[in-house]
Amino acid sequence: MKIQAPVKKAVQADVVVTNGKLLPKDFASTQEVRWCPGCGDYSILKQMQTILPDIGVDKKDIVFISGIGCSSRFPYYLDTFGMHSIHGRATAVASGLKATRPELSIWVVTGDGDGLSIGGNHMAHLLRRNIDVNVLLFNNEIYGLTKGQYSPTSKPNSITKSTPFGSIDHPFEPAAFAMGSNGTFIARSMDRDPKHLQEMLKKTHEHKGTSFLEIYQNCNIFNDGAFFSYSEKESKKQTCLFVEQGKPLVFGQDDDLGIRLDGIQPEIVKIGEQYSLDDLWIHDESDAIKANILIRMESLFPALNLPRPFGVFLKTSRPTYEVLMEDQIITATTRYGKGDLDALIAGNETWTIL
Amino acid sequence: MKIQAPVKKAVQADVVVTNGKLLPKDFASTQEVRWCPGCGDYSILKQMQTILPDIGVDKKDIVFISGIGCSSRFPYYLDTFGMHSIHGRATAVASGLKATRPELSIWVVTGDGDGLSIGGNHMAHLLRRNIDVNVLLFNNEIYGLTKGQYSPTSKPNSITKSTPFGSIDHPFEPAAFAMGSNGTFIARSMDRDPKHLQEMLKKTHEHKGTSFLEIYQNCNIFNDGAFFSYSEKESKKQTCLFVEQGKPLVFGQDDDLGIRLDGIQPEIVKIGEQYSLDDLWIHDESDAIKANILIRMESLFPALNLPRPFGVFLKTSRPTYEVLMEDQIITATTRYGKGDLDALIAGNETWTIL
Amino acid sequence: MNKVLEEKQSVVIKFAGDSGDGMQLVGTQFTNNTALIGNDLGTFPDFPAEIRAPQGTIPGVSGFQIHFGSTEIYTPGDNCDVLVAMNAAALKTNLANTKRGGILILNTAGFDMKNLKLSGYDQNPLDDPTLDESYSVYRIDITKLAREAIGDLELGMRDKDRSKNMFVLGFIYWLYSRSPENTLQYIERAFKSKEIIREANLRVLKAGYNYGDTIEAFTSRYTVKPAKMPAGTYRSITGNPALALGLIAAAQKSNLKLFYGTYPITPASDVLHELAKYKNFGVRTFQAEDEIAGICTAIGAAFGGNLGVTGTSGPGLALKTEAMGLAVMLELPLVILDIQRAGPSTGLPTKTEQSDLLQAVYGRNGECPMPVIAAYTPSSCFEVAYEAVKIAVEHMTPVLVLSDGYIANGAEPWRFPKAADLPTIQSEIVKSKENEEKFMSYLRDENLVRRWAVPGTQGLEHRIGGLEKEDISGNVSYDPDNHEKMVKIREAKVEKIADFLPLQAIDSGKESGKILVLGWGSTYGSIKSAVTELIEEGYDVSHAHLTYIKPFPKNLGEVLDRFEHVLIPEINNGQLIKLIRDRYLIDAKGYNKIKGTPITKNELKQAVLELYPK
Amino acid sequence: MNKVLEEKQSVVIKFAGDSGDGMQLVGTQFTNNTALIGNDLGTFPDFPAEIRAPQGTIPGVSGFQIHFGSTEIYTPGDNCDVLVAMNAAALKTNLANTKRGGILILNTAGFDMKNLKLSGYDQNPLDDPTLDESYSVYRIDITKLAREAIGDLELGMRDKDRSKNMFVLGFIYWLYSRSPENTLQYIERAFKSKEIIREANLRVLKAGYNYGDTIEAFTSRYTVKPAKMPAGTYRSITGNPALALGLIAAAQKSNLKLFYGTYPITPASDVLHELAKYKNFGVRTFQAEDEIAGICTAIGAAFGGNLGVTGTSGPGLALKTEAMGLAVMLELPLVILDIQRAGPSTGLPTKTEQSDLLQAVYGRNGECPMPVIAAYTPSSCFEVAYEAVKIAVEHMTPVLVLSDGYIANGAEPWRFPKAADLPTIQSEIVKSKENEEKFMSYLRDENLVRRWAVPGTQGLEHRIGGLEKEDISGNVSYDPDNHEKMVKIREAKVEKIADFLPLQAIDSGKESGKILVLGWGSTYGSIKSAVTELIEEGYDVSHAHLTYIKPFPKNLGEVLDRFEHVLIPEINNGQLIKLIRDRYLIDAKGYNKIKGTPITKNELKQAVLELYPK
Ligand SMILES: Cc1ncc(C[n+]2csc(CCOP(=O)(O)OP(=O)(O)O)c2C)c(N)n1
Ligand SMILES: Cc1ncc(C[n+]2csc(CCOP(=O)(O)OP(=O)(O)O)c2C)c(N)n1
Ligand code: SF4
Ligand code: SF4
Ligand SMILES: [Mg+2]
Ligand SMILES: [Mg+2]
Repeated sequence: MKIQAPVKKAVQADVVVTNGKLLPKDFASTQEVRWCPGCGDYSILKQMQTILPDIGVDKKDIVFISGIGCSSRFPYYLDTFGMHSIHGRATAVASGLKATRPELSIWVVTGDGDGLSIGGNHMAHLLRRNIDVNVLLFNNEIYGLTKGQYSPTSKPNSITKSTPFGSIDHPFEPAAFAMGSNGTFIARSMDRDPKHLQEMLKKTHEHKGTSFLEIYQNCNIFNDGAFFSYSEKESKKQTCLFVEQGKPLVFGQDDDLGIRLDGIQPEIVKIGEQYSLDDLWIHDESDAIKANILIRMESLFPALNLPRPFGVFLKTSRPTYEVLMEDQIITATTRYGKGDLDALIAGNETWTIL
Repeated sequence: MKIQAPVKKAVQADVVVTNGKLLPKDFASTQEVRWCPGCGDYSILKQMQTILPDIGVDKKDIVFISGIGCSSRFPYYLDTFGMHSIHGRATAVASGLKATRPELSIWVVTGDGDGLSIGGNHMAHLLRRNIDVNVLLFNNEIYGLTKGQYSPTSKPNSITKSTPFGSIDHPFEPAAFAMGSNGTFIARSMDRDPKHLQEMLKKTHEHKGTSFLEIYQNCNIFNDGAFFSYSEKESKKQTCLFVEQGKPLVFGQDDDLGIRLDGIQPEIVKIGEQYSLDDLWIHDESDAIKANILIRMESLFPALNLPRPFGVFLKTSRPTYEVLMEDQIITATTRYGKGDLDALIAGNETWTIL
Repeated sequence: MNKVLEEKQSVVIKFAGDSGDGMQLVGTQFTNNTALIGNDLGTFPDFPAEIRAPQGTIPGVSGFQIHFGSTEIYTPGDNCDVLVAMNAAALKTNLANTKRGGILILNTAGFDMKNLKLSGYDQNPLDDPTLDESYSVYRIDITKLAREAIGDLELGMRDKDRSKNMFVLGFIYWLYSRSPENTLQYIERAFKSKEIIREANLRVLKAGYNYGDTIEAFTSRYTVKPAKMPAGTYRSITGNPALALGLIAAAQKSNLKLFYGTYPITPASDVLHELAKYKNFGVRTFQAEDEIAGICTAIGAAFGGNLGVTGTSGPGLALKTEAMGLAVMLELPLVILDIQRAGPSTGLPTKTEQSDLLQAVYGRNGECPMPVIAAYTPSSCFEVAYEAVKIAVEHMTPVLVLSDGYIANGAEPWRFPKAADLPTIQSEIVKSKENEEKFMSYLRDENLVRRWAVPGTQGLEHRIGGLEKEDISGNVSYDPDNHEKMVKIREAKVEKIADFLPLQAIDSGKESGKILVLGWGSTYGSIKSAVTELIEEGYDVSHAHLTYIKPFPKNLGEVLDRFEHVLIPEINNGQLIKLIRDRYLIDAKGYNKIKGTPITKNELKQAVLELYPK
Repeated sequence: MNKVLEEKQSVVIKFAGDSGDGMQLVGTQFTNNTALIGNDLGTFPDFPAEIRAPQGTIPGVSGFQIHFGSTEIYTPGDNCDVLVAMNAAALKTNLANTKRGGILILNTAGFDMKNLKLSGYDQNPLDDPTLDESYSVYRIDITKLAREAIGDLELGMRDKDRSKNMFVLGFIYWLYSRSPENTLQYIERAFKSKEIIREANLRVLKAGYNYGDTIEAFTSRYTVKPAKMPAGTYRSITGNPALALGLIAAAQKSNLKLFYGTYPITPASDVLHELAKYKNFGVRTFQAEDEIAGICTAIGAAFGGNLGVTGTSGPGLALKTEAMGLAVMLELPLVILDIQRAGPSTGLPTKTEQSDLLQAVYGRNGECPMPVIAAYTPSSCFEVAYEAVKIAVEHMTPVLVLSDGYIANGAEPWRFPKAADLPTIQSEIVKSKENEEKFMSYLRDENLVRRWAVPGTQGLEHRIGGLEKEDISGNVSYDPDNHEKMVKIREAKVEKIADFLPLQAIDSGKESGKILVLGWGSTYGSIKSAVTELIEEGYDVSHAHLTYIKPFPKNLGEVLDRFEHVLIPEINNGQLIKLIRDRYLIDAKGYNKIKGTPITKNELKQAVLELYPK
């Protein structure tokens, strides 16, 4: 292949470095970032660039795949391999890539529309197949790129461009959806808590199998403040429940409140008098029944005014699709020997004409 | 419109009868039924024809909509209105019909491939919208019509036409999928238990909102016996748990076993000595947390050898989409008056040239 | 007011600035004002793909061009007489399209170092004296003047600066001797509950207006007399709302409930936004989970006896093709709107193109004929949507309507019809059987049209589906001869619609001659302008514009035969031309521009002249 | 053995029975046997849409036709010399296609009252003496004879009756003087672990064979000499496995991992079934959740440097169109198989048709060019799949391969190539940058081909996507001129492939003359047979067959020009003809049959003669 190379500048030798020596800025592409000023996507990008040097994967082995949406512009801004595919299909593209290139670290960036509306099915099937892909679902409860229609996560009665009289759809709860699809890793974080987000991104990376991380993201143009009660200092301690493996469920202005499980029924208790920390629900990522209660308790017990959980809700293990696929290839090759093309083409019954 | 009517036989006056006076055979169409002899679909058709006269809906107001698959031939065999649409989309077609014709009784017939593979997304969105449609998912854990590929519900390691070395996908649990999609009615029955199936079909009909009924169906050609341990006399009492509202969870050869909830942990207990019926888990359709445990307990606690539940797992109520839609129309019409077309076309600012 | 008042026949103004500068609002307000005083007009809004592309950059420039006059106007104009540039990037992007001798109004605050750098200017063009040689340049610190007008209001600086677009608008009103009344009213309405913002906008608008009077720089003001348009009542309209109105009107006239099942996509989403407002017209909008569900819900609604409509743009149409095939097989009425944008794939989502035509005509599996009709101006969207419903319902078929981003967003005056004057639509939902024992769902009338029987009708219970149907009975049939028969019937049925369509007319020029320019869709205005001018210049050129692409008008072959040459201009790489060459075996030539922008009048004139026999 | 041995040049046998009667197995076994003795052959299996359509009914009839001979065979034959009918419905369906004077072998057990009623016979045709006037009729109670042969085996009656197809096979082996050896071996293999069933099949096969010897009824036996086929080693092959083999071969020769992402659909599923067997060739099959995921996973695999392939039939192709557009924009290698079936919509899923051609060429949003090539015989599927990979990889483009249900399931002898003799495939995955600072992902070589850079390669990090790309850099670009340029480049790149393709040749007949029959796809055999015969009969007719449809071979225009008339036969309503008329402005005529079945030789001869200048 002859290439007419128009750029004749001196070639910079590719310096072989491990990411440990790289800096966040080494992961920034030359493309100008084009989100609205103030958009929550900026913070997510920043946290991503911050953790990437530390995840122990060579830059060349990292791939970001997205669909369409404001969120899906993400890959353009990272100097890794990337594909900005079509609406809703990033999960499918990533599945094919991972199935053939298991050694790559593959991230899917999607939105509440991209990943749960048009792309909901591929998402569900990715989760059940447990292909080792890290899914970041930027949930801003709105269609940003198309200028403000409600999405499958928009609150009931949302007034948006397409619902001037209020939306009538009952929203998905993304974590519950992932649960129902037999996901093995389900977590939540938010754009405005950089530390927590970084930690969640790392855990998302670490999990072997499909990791589903919902990230609350403020769209300051079309749905400003949708998550302010969780992200802003004044209310955050009251409204958020940050769960950690092996730790009791504690929240409240002075970490004075806890959640107890009475049978299958959660309840908020004051820590100190009647209940000590030991009486509280101790978070166990590996317990799917509890994870399900955690995920759904707010919507199922609206009267209790429960806080919204953040953190890793579920982390269980199941063989990944791509490993099983490789295993079958190896087993078959061991059993039948490496395929002989001539024998294959000839098949079982041949005859010769002289 | 002039019609060239080639059929000149005497016209039979349409006798106006309510279904109460109709018989199952009045619901049979003239089309010859074309499933393989022995297929479980026959029984489902029969139970459907049996209950239809009794559901209190005029035959003319009943519509069956299906996708593509053996199961999806169903509408052809019922003398109601029907549409055999395209693969995976019956739920979407039904949504549009119900949204505009809320008075109709609309049934969707789909398969494990049609409804959960290609059609999984529309299924999930139908469930969250809670459109009052009755979904019958014929689960035979195989693609019947295309002659035997594995489906998203096939057991791991299934040897099928497309997986000569065994399937490597982890299957969906249909009820869990419906749960994760915020379904309001989730139930399971099987082709080979006519009485139970009839009862479930009736309950499916009665529920206001999307009803999701999974029906185990034997494909005797490509997946024969997939559910025999649940359907056949010898094992049924041991392997099946028939749940009923307000009743304790009892099973076993002599109804001697029960299930207890220890916190969130199910366990099998022997009824009689240590535990009485009152100690057992009492089924409550309205409890989503319990329904979720019921649905997932077998797969989450494989060591316990739990029986498979049948019956109505969840039945909760939420406004249906089509009612909310009608409400908005009525409210808007009351507020702004019935639309005046001339005013609408003219808009707010006009000018006249003389 | 001691300025000279100069009369102009027609003027092109371009408002350009950052996407945050509010130029679209200025454009729309000026358009309404222009319409109200009775000018003919055409507009072209042009915005970046990003919601808020980076401030100050070239991709961030948002523009609105308006062409208005006392004569008939068919396009937004090739080049501008007046360019308002709110920053350096806006100047850079638009200067080339501004007429030599034209007016430049430059916001000096938008030419600071940062802006210059972002827009790639090495030197500040404000300081470039050669600019003044070619243009009348007005350097105004609009940002500062706007701020000053509202210095005392309790508003953050960002909110204050947001009002600067009103300064521009006020000033242009002054320049064109207009009363700003409609905009004042608009501000009152729009900010009813936001007193301070309302006050700010009102004041800045007035400040802009007064600025014209007080400064000495401008020596002339202009006036454009009302156009001599046909008598009647007019409004201003853009293409997408016109589609929505056409559908609502057709629903009412056909006594059907309108159901719109769709998924948002640029530039089609506005049809959804518009329809969603009219719940008191019984309109049901359904924002589906994807395009496939969009069309399938519409098919479900149609099966139920409603007017099922779905709408999308190219990538969404690609997703709908399988279901469009189902609709063809079901022979149910359905309308599919495709507001085309530049492809392939995601392409240039906010740019216009006519490149879905072949997909519309041929893009389905199997032999799958479907009428295709195309809107050609913003207001024609109303007629075409109406006509699509009429065809769909009267001929029991899905109908595909093509529009594009250019007419979807472009505005023009519209002498709108009275509801009573709209053509009748014969929609008959059958109530009972004819003399037939079982209901024969694929029995047809003399136009090959089957009956529409809907759930809820006693005795008409029947099943339809995507498998081949038996002629007459509608039962599933695997019979080979029946299949061939049905394929031919479906084709014949669509072709038969031509019996009910107007014959192809010549829009401008003689009925026969040297060159026929054959267009379709949004090139109408450009072709019309170009051909009109060429005729005035003495050339033997005519213009015909196709609304009906499948089926073609019955006389199209004869019309084409009457010309020595046929030129087919398209905003694509040549699509209609393929259909024409195949069908009529004439050596038609194409003129193709594929830049995401309309073809200009001058480009077209050039193209015609190149083909013109020497 | 005292029967007359009559030699035949070619014979057509049709095995027909209920879908449960095992006729497909009989056909396949007889085909293999025929191939092994060195006859040339062509087959046509024809089965109902239902898995087990109702027993005894017309729609339930399953048939297998084989045409074999000592001369070259191009089709499964128009009419049969021998019809085996296992029941009344099978006779009813096939009698019309049986030659007068032919042999009827009728299973009397399949003509009881129930069967007669279900197949709509008022009178038992077995009792109809006129039948014997036109045919040599053999009434045999096959069911009973088979049962008797295995009366002592411990098998249920249903299982016993299942073996009756072996009786037929044994008898036909006898009739055509064949050794049943290969089938005996097959039975040993297939029922290795099911002893009783194995025994039953073996016995019944032999019983059938011996029956011929013992009864008096048959006065002749037949023999068909081996065909004079080119020297070489042969095997029997059907189209779908040939596609699979072609892909695997191409993957090996190009050193790429084969990934097949697909969703089952008739008649394409067998490609998946076949590929899934070859894990030891490193083949990865992915049964996706739908067709969209099927192609998207293949795109993902291609991005990763693998040979990404997806396969489907018409309705599935409709669903893949959006993603095909993405692949065009990404300029990644990808192969898309479309095994066509009769449409529109679900249509007739088990019947053949060529009606996806226009969808393949035009069915995408925007200007979206993609090479389209078509297989024309079962064995050509191998070459065409191989060639598709070669084009895809060497030109960095998705390639669409058209096959159809007829060649997918039809068999023929195949002189298969040696792996070493297959053309080389230049697949280069770029390992490092050229002299460029940043990797320029849309830099092209002299054939307009960009480089394939895959994740895992240091220094080549880059992003691609569906938005318009900037020439050379591959960055997102909204520049109008760049868009036009890229649209033209994408088109030019695909057209340039023609430089690497063989020129269009004449398959039969002279290089110029009165009539050219221009075909594509599965009509090859019929056209070849018809034209060969016409030439022998003295007519001036030639045949050319198109494999490359986009781009057309460079000399196609010249070839067409050398003939007075061009006839284009298609199993559709006229699709290739549209492309030809548009491109070459010639008044080509179509011959179209849309019955879900192949065009026969005689129909074609008729069509040519009608056009033949008098
Ligand atoms: C097939 C297709 N349908 C529709 C669109 C239009 N579209 C682009 S992004 C989008 C939704 C964006 O919402 P979300 O995924 O939540 O992303 P956000 O912009 O909010 O980050 C839509 C509907 C498209 N590009 N392609
Ligand atoms: C778009 C499309 N893709 C694929 C097919 C082929 N197809 C028909 S039915 C089917 C799956 C059937 O499985 P299921 O839904 O479980 O139904 P069953 O036959 O088992 O009742 C498939 C893949 C099709 N008809 N259309
Ligand atoms: S529209 Fe919303 S989500 Fe999109 S870039 Fe702007 S702020 Fe962010
Ligand atoms: S293939 Fe299976 S599911 Fe289909 S009709 Fe036959 S037995 Fe029933
Ligand atoms: Mg969003
Ligand atoms: Mg199934």
